Amino acid sequence: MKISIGCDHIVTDIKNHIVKYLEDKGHEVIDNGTYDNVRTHYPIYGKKTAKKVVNKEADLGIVICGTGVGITTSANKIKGIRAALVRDVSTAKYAKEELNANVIGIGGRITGIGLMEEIIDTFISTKYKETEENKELIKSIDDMIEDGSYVNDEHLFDDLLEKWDKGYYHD
Amino acid sequence: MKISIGCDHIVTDIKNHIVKYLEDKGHEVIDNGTYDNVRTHYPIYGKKTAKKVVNKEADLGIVICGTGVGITTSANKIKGIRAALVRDVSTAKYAKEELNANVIGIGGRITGIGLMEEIIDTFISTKYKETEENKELIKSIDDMIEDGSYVNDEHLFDDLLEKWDKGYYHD
Amino acid sequence: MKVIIGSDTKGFELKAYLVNFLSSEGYKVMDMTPDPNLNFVESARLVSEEVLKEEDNFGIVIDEYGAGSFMVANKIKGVVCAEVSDEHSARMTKEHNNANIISLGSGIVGKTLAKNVVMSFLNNNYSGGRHQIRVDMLNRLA
Amino acid sequence: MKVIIGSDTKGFELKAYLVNFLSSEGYKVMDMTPDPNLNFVESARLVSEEVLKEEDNFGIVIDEYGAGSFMVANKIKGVVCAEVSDEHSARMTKEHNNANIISLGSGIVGKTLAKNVVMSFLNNNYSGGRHQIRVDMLNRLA
Repeated sequence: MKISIGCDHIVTDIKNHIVKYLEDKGHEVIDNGTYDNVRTHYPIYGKKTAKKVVNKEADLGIVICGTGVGITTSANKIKGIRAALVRDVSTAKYAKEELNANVIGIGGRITGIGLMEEIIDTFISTKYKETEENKELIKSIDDMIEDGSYVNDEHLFDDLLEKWDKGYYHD
Repeated sequence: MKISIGCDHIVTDIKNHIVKYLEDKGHEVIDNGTYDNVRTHYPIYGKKTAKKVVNKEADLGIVICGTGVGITTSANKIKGIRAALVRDVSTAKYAKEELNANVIGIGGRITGIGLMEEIIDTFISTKYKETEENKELIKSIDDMIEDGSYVNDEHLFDDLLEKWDKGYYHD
Repeated sequence: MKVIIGSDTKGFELKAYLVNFLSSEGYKVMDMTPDPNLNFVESARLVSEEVLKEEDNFGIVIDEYGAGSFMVANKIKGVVCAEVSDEHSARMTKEHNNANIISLGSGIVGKTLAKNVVMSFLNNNYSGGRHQIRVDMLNRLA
Repeated sequence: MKVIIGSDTKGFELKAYLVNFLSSEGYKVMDMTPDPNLNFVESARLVSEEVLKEEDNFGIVIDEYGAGSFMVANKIKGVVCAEVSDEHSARMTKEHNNANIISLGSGIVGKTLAKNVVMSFLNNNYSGGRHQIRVDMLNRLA
């Protein structure tokens, strides 16, 4: 399968481990970064990873940050993405089987590597079981965002990053 | 506080991280090993870590293996040890507050580093709140092992290790 | 600050438990789903829209797994919904993501843990600072 | 193979749910605590002693957190009790530790997760081999 993956700078090592884990299993992985531990911003990588999925360049997406919340939220805010943020295998299975989830999010500082691997394996291998009821729920979710064209805007965050560079955001 | 810590060869890196984390917070840590990734056996380190606690050389123990099950079970089988194996902060707090738990076990391949740190912080900072009821429960638990002298037997596993070396145990 | 809460059918019992617990702790709680027959699209929308009315509102959305409610709430601009089942995530997402809703799976978390996850969220504060650029980015989406 | 199950007062409801679920799946289930007024020392002992009677028995002990039952069961020679709240631990502890009892916290895990954790345990097998020396060591203790 073709998997799009992304992370923030807190969990790059864990992302790298998962990339290798998936490649060893024969999957093709698109690594959207980040690629090092230099401070950056999770919505950039959530959006990049999601874009490959909605544009059909990848079958599924995996996103990882510290808790998973920030990057999975950013991915889910892309039209066509149904992302599940999980800490257990059961929810991963349900999200794929019933909601045809196309992105799975995990907290790299919350969930250990062994559990993470089983969550991802289950997410990839579980098949969506279409019913009239869940088709309608999925349509309702997908219809919530009307104009999703911002997914293709490469400059969506430019002004914010400029403010960052100027020191506007400081602790 | 004085903390006795032990792990198996699967999670040595995680144990090392926690040792540093605790020392940075000003705790004194007794690291019972294992110290590298050479295949070894979790009961050796569960017993060593527990021994320091029952002999009052340490105030509390921390044990980590893949799931936490094996090493925490071995620690709990030492007379005087009440070990809790957790994946959440609530159980760590309860175990200390109500059962005066003196060892905490965590699965290094199950729980991420951030959650693990918060579990350990909570376990260390929570105080036992003695009641008549929980005192009696604790006594019942402690009385279950009658002769606990094997904790001081350094040769308890010698014959098993000899069988291991002779290739008796093989996959 | 108000706690806005809602659930679908399967989350109804956990919702009732949390409404009761939070009220007894002195929180002002608004139950958006007295009707036990809603699906999670309906319940999560009702909660999200109410949460957005005031800046310091906090929402809780519940269904069996928490996954459906998370998808729905996070499609709405201004919502940062955290699907959580541990106390550390609850604290960190309040501090770093300024999450305004949490999603719970009634089939996944027990009541004691659910209660403690909610309290871990309520007892912590957003850190702001460098984290604000990421929240500003999230608000560009959806 | 029999499933031997028991709980203290707080775990009683989850126990009833699992008895019902496992029976409907065709498992032979023995409820050791029809009395809802036991504490976890009593309930975990009853389950452990029954489990040890036959080699392929599997036990489930339940209290609010699972921690007390874990402490009690693991004081008994021959018991390897796993306190688990996730499916991966359930599988791995069956494969590697040959655990014969799992401990569940009714306040920590929801019913859906509890059910799946139990099934993950029941659907896997002990690997033996190199893992046996560790189990032999555990059996030297307590």
